[in-house]
Formats: sequence, structure tokens, C-alpha cells
Amino acid sequence: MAEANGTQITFLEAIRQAMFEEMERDPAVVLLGEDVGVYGGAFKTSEGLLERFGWERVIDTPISESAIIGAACGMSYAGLRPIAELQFIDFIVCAFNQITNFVAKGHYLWNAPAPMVMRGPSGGGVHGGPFHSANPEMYFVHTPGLKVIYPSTPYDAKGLLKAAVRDNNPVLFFEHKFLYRRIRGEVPAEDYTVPIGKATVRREGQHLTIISYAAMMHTSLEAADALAKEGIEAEVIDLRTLLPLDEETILQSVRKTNRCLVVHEDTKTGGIAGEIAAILCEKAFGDLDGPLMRVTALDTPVPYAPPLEEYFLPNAKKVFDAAKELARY
Amino acid sequence: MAEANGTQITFLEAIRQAMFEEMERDPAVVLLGEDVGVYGGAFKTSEGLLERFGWERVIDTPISESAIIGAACGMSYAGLRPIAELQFIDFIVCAFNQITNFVAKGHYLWNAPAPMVMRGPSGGGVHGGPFHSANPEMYFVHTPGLKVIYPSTPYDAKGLLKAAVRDNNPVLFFEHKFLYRRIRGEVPAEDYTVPIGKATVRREGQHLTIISYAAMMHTSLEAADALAKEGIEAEVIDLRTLLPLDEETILQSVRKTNRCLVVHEDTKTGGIAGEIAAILCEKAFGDLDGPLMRVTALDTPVPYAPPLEEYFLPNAKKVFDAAKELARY
Amino acid sequence: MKKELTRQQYLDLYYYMRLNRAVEDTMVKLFRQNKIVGGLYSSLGQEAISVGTAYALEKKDWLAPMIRNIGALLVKGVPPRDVFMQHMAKYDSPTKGKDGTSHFGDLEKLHIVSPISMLGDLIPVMTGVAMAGRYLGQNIVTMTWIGDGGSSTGVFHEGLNFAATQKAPFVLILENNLWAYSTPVKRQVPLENLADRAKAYGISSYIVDGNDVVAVYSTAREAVERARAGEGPILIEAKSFRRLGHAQHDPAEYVPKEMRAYWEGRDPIALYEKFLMGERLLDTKGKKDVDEKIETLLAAEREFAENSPMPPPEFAETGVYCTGDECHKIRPKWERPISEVTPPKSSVKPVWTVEGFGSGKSAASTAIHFGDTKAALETETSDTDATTKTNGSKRAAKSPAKNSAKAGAASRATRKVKR
Amino acid sequence: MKKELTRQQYLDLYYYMRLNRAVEDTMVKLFRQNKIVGGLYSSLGQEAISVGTAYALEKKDWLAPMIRNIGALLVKGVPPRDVFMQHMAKYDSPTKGKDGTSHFGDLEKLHIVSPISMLGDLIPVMTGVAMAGRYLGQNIVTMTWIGDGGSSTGVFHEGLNFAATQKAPFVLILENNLWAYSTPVKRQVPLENLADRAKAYGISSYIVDGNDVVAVYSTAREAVERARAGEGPILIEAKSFRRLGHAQHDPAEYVPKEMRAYWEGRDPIALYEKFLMGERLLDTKGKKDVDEKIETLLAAEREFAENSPMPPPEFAETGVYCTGDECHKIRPKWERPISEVTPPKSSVKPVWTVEGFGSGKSAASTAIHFGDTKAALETETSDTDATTKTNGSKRAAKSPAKNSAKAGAASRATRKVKR
Ligand SMILES: Cc1ncc(C[n+]2csc(CCOP(=O)(O)OP(=O)(O)O)c2C)c(N)n1
Ligand SMILES: Cc1ncc(C[n+]2csc(CCOP(=O)(O)OP(=O)(O)O)c2C)c(N)n1
Ligand SMILES: [Mg+2]
Ligand SMILES: [Mg+2]
Repeated sequence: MAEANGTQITFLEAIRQAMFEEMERDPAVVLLGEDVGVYGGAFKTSEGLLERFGWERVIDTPISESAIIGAACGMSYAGLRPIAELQFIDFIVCAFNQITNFVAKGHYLWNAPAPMVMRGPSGGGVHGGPFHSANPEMYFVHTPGLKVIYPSTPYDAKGLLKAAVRDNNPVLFFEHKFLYRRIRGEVPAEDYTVPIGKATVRREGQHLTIISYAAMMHTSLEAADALAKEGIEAEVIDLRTLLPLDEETILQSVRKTNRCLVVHEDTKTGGIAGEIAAILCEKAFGDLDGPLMRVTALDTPVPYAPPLEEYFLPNAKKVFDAAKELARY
Repeated sequence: MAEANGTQITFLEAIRQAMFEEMERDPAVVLLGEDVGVYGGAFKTSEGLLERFGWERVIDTPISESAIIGAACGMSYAGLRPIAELQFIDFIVCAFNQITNFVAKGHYLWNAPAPMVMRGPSGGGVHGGPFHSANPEMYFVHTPGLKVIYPSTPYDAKGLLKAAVRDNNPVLFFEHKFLYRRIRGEVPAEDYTVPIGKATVRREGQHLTIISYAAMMHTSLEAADALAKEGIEAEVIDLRTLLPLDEETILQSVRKTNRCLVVHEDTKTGGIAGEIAAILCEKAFGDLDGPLMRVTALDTPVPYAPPLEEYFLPNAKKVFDAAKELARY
Repeated sequence: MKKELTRQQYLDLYYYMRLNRAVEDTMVKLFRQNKIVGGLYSSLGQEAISVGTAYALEKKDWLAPMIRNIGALLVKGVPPRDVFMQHMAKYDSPTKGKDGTSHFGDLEKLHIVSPISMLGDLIPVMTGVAMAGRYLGQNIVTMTWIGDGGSSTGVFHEGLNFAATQKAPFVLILENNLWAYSTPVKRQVPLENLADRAKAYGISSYIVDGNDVVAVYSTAREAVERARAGEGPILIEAKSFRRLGHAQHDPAEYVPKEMRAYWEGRDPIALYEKFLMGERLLDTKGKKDVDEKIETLLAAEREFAENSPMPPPEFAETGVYCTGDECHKIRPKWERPISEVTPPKSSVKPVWTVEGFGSGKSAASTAIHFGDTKAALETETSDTDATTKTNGSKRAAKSPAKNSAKAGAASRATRKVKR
Repeated sequence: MKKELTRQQYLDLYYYMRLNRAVEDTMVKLFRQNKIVGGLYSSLGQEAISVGTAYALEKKDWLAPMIRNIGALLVKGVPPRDVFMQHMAKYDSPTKGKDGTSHFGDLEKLHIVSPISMLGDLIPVMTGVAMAGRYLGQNIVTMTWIGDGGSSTGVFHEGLNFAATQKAPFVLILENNLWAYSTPVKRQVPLENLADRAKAYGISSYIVDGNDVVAVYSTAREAVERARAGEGPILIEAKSFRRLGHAQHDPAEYVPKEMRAYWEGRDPIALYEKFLMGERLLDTKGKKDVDEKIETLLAAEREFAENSPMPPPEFAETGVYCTGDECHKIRPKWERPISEVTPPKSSVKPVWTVEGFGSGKSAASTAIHFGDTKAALETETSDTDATTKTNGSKRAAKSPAKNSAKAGAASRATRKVKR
């Protein structure tokens, strides 16, 4: 990654910059959502946008997720490139029908492209409780017609959000709120995008492959560092895009390490680890020397109390333990 | 299965009987949905219910899926056991928030059981097009707190629907509409239930395991017959319940046959085959002699034109071909 | 404020408003000490709404609070410790730490349904409780609250419309505090009076000064009794103002200073105290007694709450499903003879009757939508006439005003409703 | 019916209604020959609504049909063959067999958005198109339809409310045909006039006799022009009746016979023909010409449609995603200078102004909801006073009627709206 010559910014700022720069670049880009204007968004991701781009392009909406998504879709039909914010990604299910039936199917059915981005803060670890901590990615990974992005670094967040805005398809862009102000990283001074649909190898290694994304990426890297101290070199893959999934990068790594551990913050049953397991079974069956393992959240809602949530979530220790077991094969 | 002493009835009639008998047995059981009363339901599954149980127990609702599900949930809090019908299961996404956030999480969060059934006609193969052919099971299999049933025979449909009504949890019950009048089977004269969470072996065999459910069950059996003619004996498992998944039955069979093919009508990416792959990878890794294979629908919306839909759907030929390939390992 | 309640009722309303505020004040302290998990919401200045409406309910009635309805919970009988412990995610809290804030309920004793964060979802749920209560013969009323902002959710519409078609004994309080997070009501709802939302459902509505607890109570009481009497759901718009930010993190500087000042001058507790003093229902001594009672109570409740442990980590794994009778014995409380709702008494003729036109037939077992194509295949396949002809019906129109369900009743000219 | 249009307009309305019915009659024939894939819906008796409303639009305007709006598509310029082919799932159909019925659109030329089956979803979508059109300076109006039953969906509410807050140039036709599938309107909507739904959004509404094409057209025309002039969205309730079943499979015996008979006597085409003859706008010869024109046209269109092939199976695999510029070049059609919406011209002060109270401040970069807990940690941790005091504000209330946003304006007594 060419992250040189840039400045260190937070994950949050990366998202803000991506929106700012895309709106600057293209007047077809507009933003709509709850409290995105005067307030600058519940998480301040759109701070300064109303001031610069005005009321027509930064639209404070009523509390009506289906209307937000529906209207964004209509705008996209007229050639705009709307960004629809969900105040918390948890509320995306209030627009589930619009997204999965209207937005996702239009290009296939009647050749209508819907260039729109649906984004919002997701994920747990901040004691947001059962209704402010969602990781709803699999609902959408299982919906043909959508693209699904879940970045882990400021560089990727900015580059992928810009790519999403320029994409001709509806893109879901999840922003793990745990990373917003905790993660800083360098971004180039000049315009750049990160390609949708490409995973990246965050750390090279030969003993096993750890596949992850979003906040769990950092957890996985932490575990990999600990593993290295014990002589186990883990290759760590950051999926970045969940749909379409970058099978090539996954297969390449697993063919090298012959062992695979998937780490996701999403609940276990029906999580993306299963899809990866199926791909590996189909396409790299002979290459696996050990079982595919999963470290994921529990199959429960996200509990509120810190000890419960900690127990619920994966962490570096759990990843470390699973990886050590896997490395024994 | 003790299917003796009964009569041959259609899949549709099995569902109607289950509701009728449960309402007869327990006045806490009520039915609500669009056109369920005077009309007897778009598919006539509730025919005769209004006549017998009256206006208070058979409730024609406005076109408001969130209200139907929400009200059913409220009724269940007051001790009733409502059955909420979705006219087509496709419309279940209009109540997605209510189901995944309100209904699914109540017992975990505040110890509130919600004994309710959400049911409706699902599935393709009848040229219903992209909005009347849904197989939305994975959205719910990925939601802790729900139970998900998808039967393939009249016996199971009746027994599982009765079990669902008596269960203290919210249960999704999918009725494949292709089976409604095409499939007949025997049901006992006396009251019976089929346990939720138990798969069944529909056909024994030693060369490979075919796992399926709902309409694809019949497709799989058809393929198994053809395979038998070539000397390949497939064991065919009918999952019946998708959440909780009966790992034991799956593992037992795969440990015997050492080969596994999953067949589902749902789209591929994120379908239940992935979850099964992950389970096998974790728990039966050493038992697999060949790759886990998937025969599923395409990753597209359900197209309307018959040739397109046929191409989109799995069929016996595709299952046969995949099984033959798998048997070579 | 008009004097019409008993002395005890007046003093109850006062006590609960004071308690509401004191509980929330305590929580602000706990928040500053970093003892609250997650966000803290405030109902400062809106206490008259929570207290006055919930006070109109009977013990058997059901309610479901929103985030700014701590007062309603207190009136309904929830001890302050439960509220504290919920916010501190303690193991002795009603949800044992699994959820926070006012997200808890009690189906058995207090008849409280837990809210979830998704605004509006409670509306169909409480409609369902109301319908079930009627079906079971319990003669109950259900109540919940919604914000000005929350009234734009789809589920508000679906729920209230369904309640209206069912004439469910349900009272909905629309708490118009002029802001939804950072957005003024004018940007969310193009109405002067949000009570007009009721007009879309043909139901009764009231507008009440949400800072006048007696007016709130009287209105709610009347609404509850009308709902109980079978008049169907009722919407009450209580006008007030959100004095603090959306939650503790929000300084709410987007609110004009003058607006805040104006409303600070209309503090519902101060106004009510003045009224009580004027009416000699309260004196300095009485006030001091309340001060002390609340102080003592909350000190004990807070201590209990603070001493409660955090839940053990493994508790996270438990309770996703009800495991059966040993977990929950679900038995509806019948307060009418079951025979009324079971055959043969329940049997009816399954037909629709349309005013002025008589009844249709009960639907025979006919072809179904998709499912099988036989029906279509069995019909003629020749290219005969379609059923409909261009000028198929030559009969003159009947007298146009036979029934209102006919278009004849709609003025042939257009009706313009300009607002 | 009042004479106010040009002769050509009168005859256009007649032609399109006749065409609408003839197209549907042809499809009934095709259905009986088992050539239609899936269900077939009918607008028999409702043609005046589809035709009269769509005829009020200009070429640049956008519409989105529902299942019973074939007439609107024909008016907008869709050739009958497209309708036939859609229903037969042919490869030359607009969706090439991927979808059926009226589920197709045309973004580029005709400005038609394809519906989906989920009722109500088009309402926010067409609101979005309307907002985009305004933003791009196109001066367009958008239109869609919804049934009496569909008006109970949540998305109807969210969409229309959003349109109202945005004053979007959008016209919604509420086609009240008294039934939603098997359920009478009274069971779905507790209103005499469904136009009252508009009152929840403070928008204008009309009620019109849906069997009187001239009234429908005049009303729609006025609404379209008002919407175009910036008055915001407008709702038109057109009262009519669904003469056939929900779809071909449904004999609709649940509808009282007398009701059907009444409405058959009010056939919109028969009524209009009588009017045209009376006004000498049409004579027997003219009618025969139309008969022949339509017959010739549809014979050709039908032949073309029947001869079109089915799509090749592998086509099912294609087109889930737009593959980029070579697939779709997406360029909005600007009809205003871009400089108006780009900096520095677009720059504004990001504050709210509340009538009577001045403005708030623009929100500073403050603590955020969850995300980091630092903000909380940095504040004092001692048990000091909370910000709020029980009787914190002693200032007397200002004059109560300063501004309507204040509760003072709400009558202190309750307002009762009993209906
Ligand atoms: C469906 C949904 N969308 C968004 C949110 C996020 N949210 C929480 S409270 C709030 C503002 C609520 O305003 P209002 O209904 O007026 O209630 P108030 O906070 O003023 O009491 C928002 C947008 C939510 N909780 N639910
Ligand atoms: C959200 C949703 N729920 C259910 C349906 C199934 N459905 C299709 S049409 C219909 C009746 C529609 O009635 P109405 O809106 O009055 O339109 P009409 O058929 O009378 O033109 C129903 C229930 C649907 N299409 N969408
Ligand atoms: Mg508010
Ligand atoms: Mg209708």
C-alpha cells in the first residue's frame, strides 16, 4: 500500500474526507440521512459538509429508513450518486425490503443501475447494547445485486468509500464504530481509490492463514504478533470487501499455509466463515492439512454489560488459542 | 415414521389441518394475516377456519406486515399463541426489523417468551417471478432467537407446524408452494407432532450423503434413484429444521459415507451449504474423502421466464451430475 | 390548572414527578462518575407527560416505555434501583445486564413490555397486547409513547392503522418535544399539530400542554376510559420541549438559546408546585417531607444498585431460547368463558357484508395463485371472446347516492383540501 | 362531465381507455390459451384512472405504474407489444423475460420506473426521483399509484411524509377500488375518504370519481401543475371499483352481487362514450374507426409478441451487476448551472432557525455516541451536583402565545377530535 506522503488521520476522518472529496469532485453526489446536516451526523462523519455543499446536497431526513433508502434509489435512477446514512447500521433492517427487493434487483431485472452507497456505524465493543452494535453483513452478502464493504484501516476506508461512490451498483459500506477514533493511519494527499472486491494480505506468514476484516482485523494482527513470539507465523488476510469475495487471495494463501482460521465479530451460525469453508471445500480441498476453524461472536444478541459483551466477542486470546491448536495439525 | 392408519392428503391440506386442529385444541391459538378469513388465504391454507373459529380468532388484517408481526408478538406476550401468515413469504422482509430485533431478542434480553409462528408460502418453480419465489431462510438462520422450519412432506408439515404452535419460541415456518398441491402423503388420524431440530434420513446409502430440504428434497430423491441405477447409493438427509441444525444426524451420515453434497434452492453465496461446510470442517474434517459440493440456485434474483427459472434452479440432473463427480473421489 | 382530583392524587402526581427528576439527577451523577454503561437520556422538563399519562392507567393495564419515560415506570411500580441497575448493567437488574436503560419489562406482575431502540416498533406490539387482552376478557387498556420524530416511522402508521381497524383499546402518547436528536420537528413532520396524524386513521385525538401535569392526567384518564369502553385507539399529542441534548454526550447547541430559556421558564415541576401551593395542597413542610422521602429512598436504592455485582461473563451464553415449561409456563389469563370463543359458539358465516349491497358468498376452494397451473390448463385454449366487452354494460347507472361506498357519493367535481 | 378540453384531448382519452381495455382483453385471451406466465391482473372498470392521470403528465415527467396501470403505460408511450411480451416473458420484452406484468421501466426515454410487488415501495422512490429532478433543474413531476389496501403499508407513510417535508413535486394517486384482494376497504382503512390520509402530512388532496375520465384528468392536471409550481406532493383519491377478481384465478365471489352490478352500470368507457356522443365529439363512424384502429394495431402487436422467442436459459446468469461505463454511462441531465450547487455558491451557515426564537449554533466537533468513552472519562468523577435542579428555573413563563412552536399555543385544556 502506497500510504506515503500523507498524513495520519483517524478512521472517522477518513470517511469524512472521502465524502467531502467526492462531493467536491462530483455535484451528482449528495448525502441524506438523520441528523447528517446541521449536526454533522451522530458520529460527526459528515461534519462540515452542509456548510460547504448546502441544503440541497446535505439532507436531514425524518426518521424513516425506508424513505431514505427508497429516495436514494430514486435519486440514483435520475443519475445522482446518493450516499444514504443509517444513523446506526442496526436501523438498516428498517429498510430491509427496500434494499433487498428494490435496490438489489433493479439492474438484473430491468437494467436499471442504482449507483448509491448505504453506510453507517456498525459493530460492537463499545457497550452499545443489543440495538447499537449490529454486524448485519451476512444479510446482504446473501443478497445478489449488492456489494458489501467492511474496511479496517483509514486508508482503505477512504479509498473504498470513494470507489463505492463511483461504482454503478448499490454498495453497503459498514464502518466499525470501535475503529472511528481509536485507529489512525496514513492516507495519501492525492486522490486515490481502493478497488472493490480485492482482499489484502496484512501480514505474511507460512504456518496458517487467518482471514478477517473490520475490527477483528486488528484483533487478528494482535494475535499474530503473539503467535510469532511462539514461532508460529500467521498470514493475515483482510477481506475488506465481503461481496464479491476475493476467492483468489484466499485460495492463494491457504494453498501456501494449508491451514485456515476465520475470525469474525458477526455471530457464528450463518456467518461468512461458512461461505469461506464452502469455497475452500470446493476449491482447495486437497490443500487443507487441518480443519477450518472459526473464532466468532456467540450465537446470541449483543449483550450490554461489559463482562457479557467481552465474553460474547472474539478477542486476541481466543484467536491465539485457536491458531495454536490449528498449527498443531 | 409412523404414517400408517392415516389418509393421503396434500401438503396444503396438512398445513390446514395442523392449524385447524391446534385451534380446536387450544383457544389461545389465533390466526392473523392478509385475506386469511373470508377468503381462506391466498392459497386456501386457512379455508374453513373463520367459519369454525369466528372473527376474534381468525383476523383479516390490513396490508401491514410489520403490524401483523408486531401485533402477533404482543399477543404472545399476553399468553396467546398467534399464527401470523405472510401472504407470500417474500413479504416477510417488510417486517424484518420487527422479527429480527423485537421478536428474536426478547427472551434473551428480558426473559419474555414469544410463542408465535410466522408462516407463509415460499420457494420457486411456479413462475412466480422475482417477488413471489423467495427462499429467505438464511436471513433467519443467521438470527439467534428464532427457530426455522422448512418441511418437505405432508406428514412433517403437519407435525412440525403443530410442534411450532406449541413451542414457546418464535418459529418461522416456510411452506414451499411448489409442494402445496403436487405432493401428497399419509398422515395419522390421531394427534402427533414432529420434533423441531431433528433431521431425518429419507433414504439410506453408503456412497455419499445428500443433504437437502423442502422442494429440493424431492429433487434429491429423484437424483438418488437415478444414481442407484448406476450403482451409487446416496444417503439422503432431509434437514426439516434449519435452526437449530441437527448436527448429529449430519455428522453421523457423513462419517459413514465420507462424502457430502448439499442441495438447496436458495442462492449459493451465504446459503446453508456454507454453514454445513463449516460444521463438517470443524467436526468431521478427517472423515471427508472428497470436497463438499453444493448444488444451489444461481446467485441472482429469481427470473420470471420458465427457461430462465429452470436454469436458475437446481434440478435432479444437476444433483445427479454433482453426485457422480463426488462419488469418484 | 383546574382542581378536580383528590388531594392524594394531586400529591401523587407531585411525588412521582419529583421522583422522576431525582432519579434522573442521580443518574447524571452516576454518569459523571462513569458508572453508567452506554448512553444516558433525559426527560428533564417532560416529567409531567410520563407521570400524568401513566397515572391514568389501572394496575391491570399494560404499558411500554420509551427512553424518556422513566417517570411512567416509576408510577407503574418499578423501584428506582431497577432503573439504576439497568443503566449500570448490573446482575440484579431486570435484564441482569443483558440490556440497559429503560429496556426491560415484566409480563407477569407489572405488565410492562420492554422497548427496543427501533422507534415505533412498540405500536403494533401494544396493539397486539390490547387485542389479546380484549380477547381474553381482561378489559385492559395498553399505552405507549412515541416522539415527534418517531411518528415518521412506517411502523407507527402500520401499527396505529391496524389498531384503528381493530378498535383496539390502546392509547398512544405522542410526546412532541420539538426536536428529534438534532433535527427540529418542522423538518420531520409538516404539521402544526402532530395530533393530526390521527386523522389518517379516523381515530380520536387530543392536544395537551405537556408541561401541565393535571391537564395531561385528565386527558389521559379520559382517553383511557374511552379506549376501555370500546371507542378504539386514541392519540394524545403532548406538547413540550427536550431541555437537554439527545443524550448526555450532546450539548445541543443547535437549539436556539432563547428557545431553551423560554422552556426553562415553563418547568413542569415548578409550575405544578406553584399551583399546589396556591391551592394549599402543599406547603413548605410538605415539600420538605417529599425532599427527604425521596432523598432517603434514592440513597438506599442507589446503594443497593451500586453494590450489585456485574453479571458473570458466561451468563452471556444463556437464555436465547425458552426451553419449555420449566423455563416459562405460558398460560393466558382467561377472564371470560372459553366457550365464547370456541366452537360451536364461535362459528360464523364467513362472508363480507357491504353496507347497502348485502353479502357476498363464502369463498369456495378455487384455484390458487401459482402453486398449480392446472386450473389454467383445464380451461378452454381456443381464442374465444374474453369475458369483458368494451361496452359490456349497458345498464344505466343506479341512483348515484344509494350508498357512500359508491363513487356516486364522491362529488363528481374534485374536492380540494388545501392546507 | 364538463366540456373544457380540446377535441383532440377528448378523443385521446377515449382512445387510450379503449386501448387499455382492448390490451387487457387480449391478455385474457392469451391467458386462457395458457400463453401468459404467472398471474394476470385486470383494471377493468378502472381505466379512467390510469389514463386520465397519466395523460396529465408531460413527456419529461416520470411515472411508475402498479399492476392495474397498463393504461398509464400506454399513455406514456409504451407499445402494446411490450405489455404482451412482458406477460408472456418473451426475450424481446423490456425485461427480456426476467420479470413479468407491468414490472419494467425505462430510465432514458420514457422515464418510467419499474414497480416491484411490495406495495408502497414506489412512493419514496418516486419522491427521490422528484427531488433529483428538482436538484438537476429539470422541472419535472413524478407520479405513481397505490391501492386502498396499499395505503396501509409503512412505506406509504414514510414516503409521503418525506415527500411532504421536502415539498417534492410528486403526485400520488390513491386508487380506491373498495377491495384489496378479498378484503373490503372498511377492514383495512377506518376512513370514509381515503384522501384523509393526506391530513397526516399537511398536504393537499383531492377526491375524484374514478369512473369519470374527464374529472380524473382535470384533477390530475391541476395537481401536476401545483406540484410543478412547488406546492409539494399532492394526493388524489380516485374512487372506483375492482370489477374482476384480484387476478384471473380469483372469481371474487366474496363481493356482493349487487355491488358488482351497480358498478357494471357505471362503466367508465360506456359513460364517456355517452358523453362524447352527446357532445358530438364522437359518432358511430368515429367509434368504428377507433375499433378498427385498435383491432389492427393489436393484431400486429400481438403477432409480434407471440413470435418473439423465449429468452435463452443462460441469460439467467447475466446482469446482476452493472459492469461499468460500457454497461451504463451514468450522467445526470443538468438543466441548471452546476455552479449553483457547488462551492462557494452552495456554502451556507449550518444552523437551524426556529420561528420566533432565532438560530442555534452550528454543532462543534463534540463527543460522539459510544465510539469512544474518553469524553466521559475526562469529566469530573466526583459526586457533585447534577446539572439539573428540581426547581432550577424560577423565571415566570413568558407570554404564552409568542410562537406556535411553544406549548403556550396549545390550548391548556384538551382538544378533542372525535370522529
Ligand atoms: C427506526 C429508528 N431510526 C433511528 C433511530 C435513532 N434515534 C434514536 S432516538 C432518535 C430521535 C428521536 O426523536 P423523537 O422521536 O422526537 O424522540 P425524542 O428523542 O425527542 O424523545 C433517533 C433518530 C432509532 N432509534 N430508530
Ligand atoms: C407489502 C405487500 N404485502 C402484501 C402483498 C400481496 N398483495 C398483492 S396485491 C394485494 C392487494 C392490494 O390491494 P390494493 O392495494 O387495494 O390494490 P388493488 O389490488 O385493489 O388494486 C396484496 C395483499 C404485496 N404485494 N405487498
Ligand atoms: Mg422529539
Ligand atoms: Mg384496492
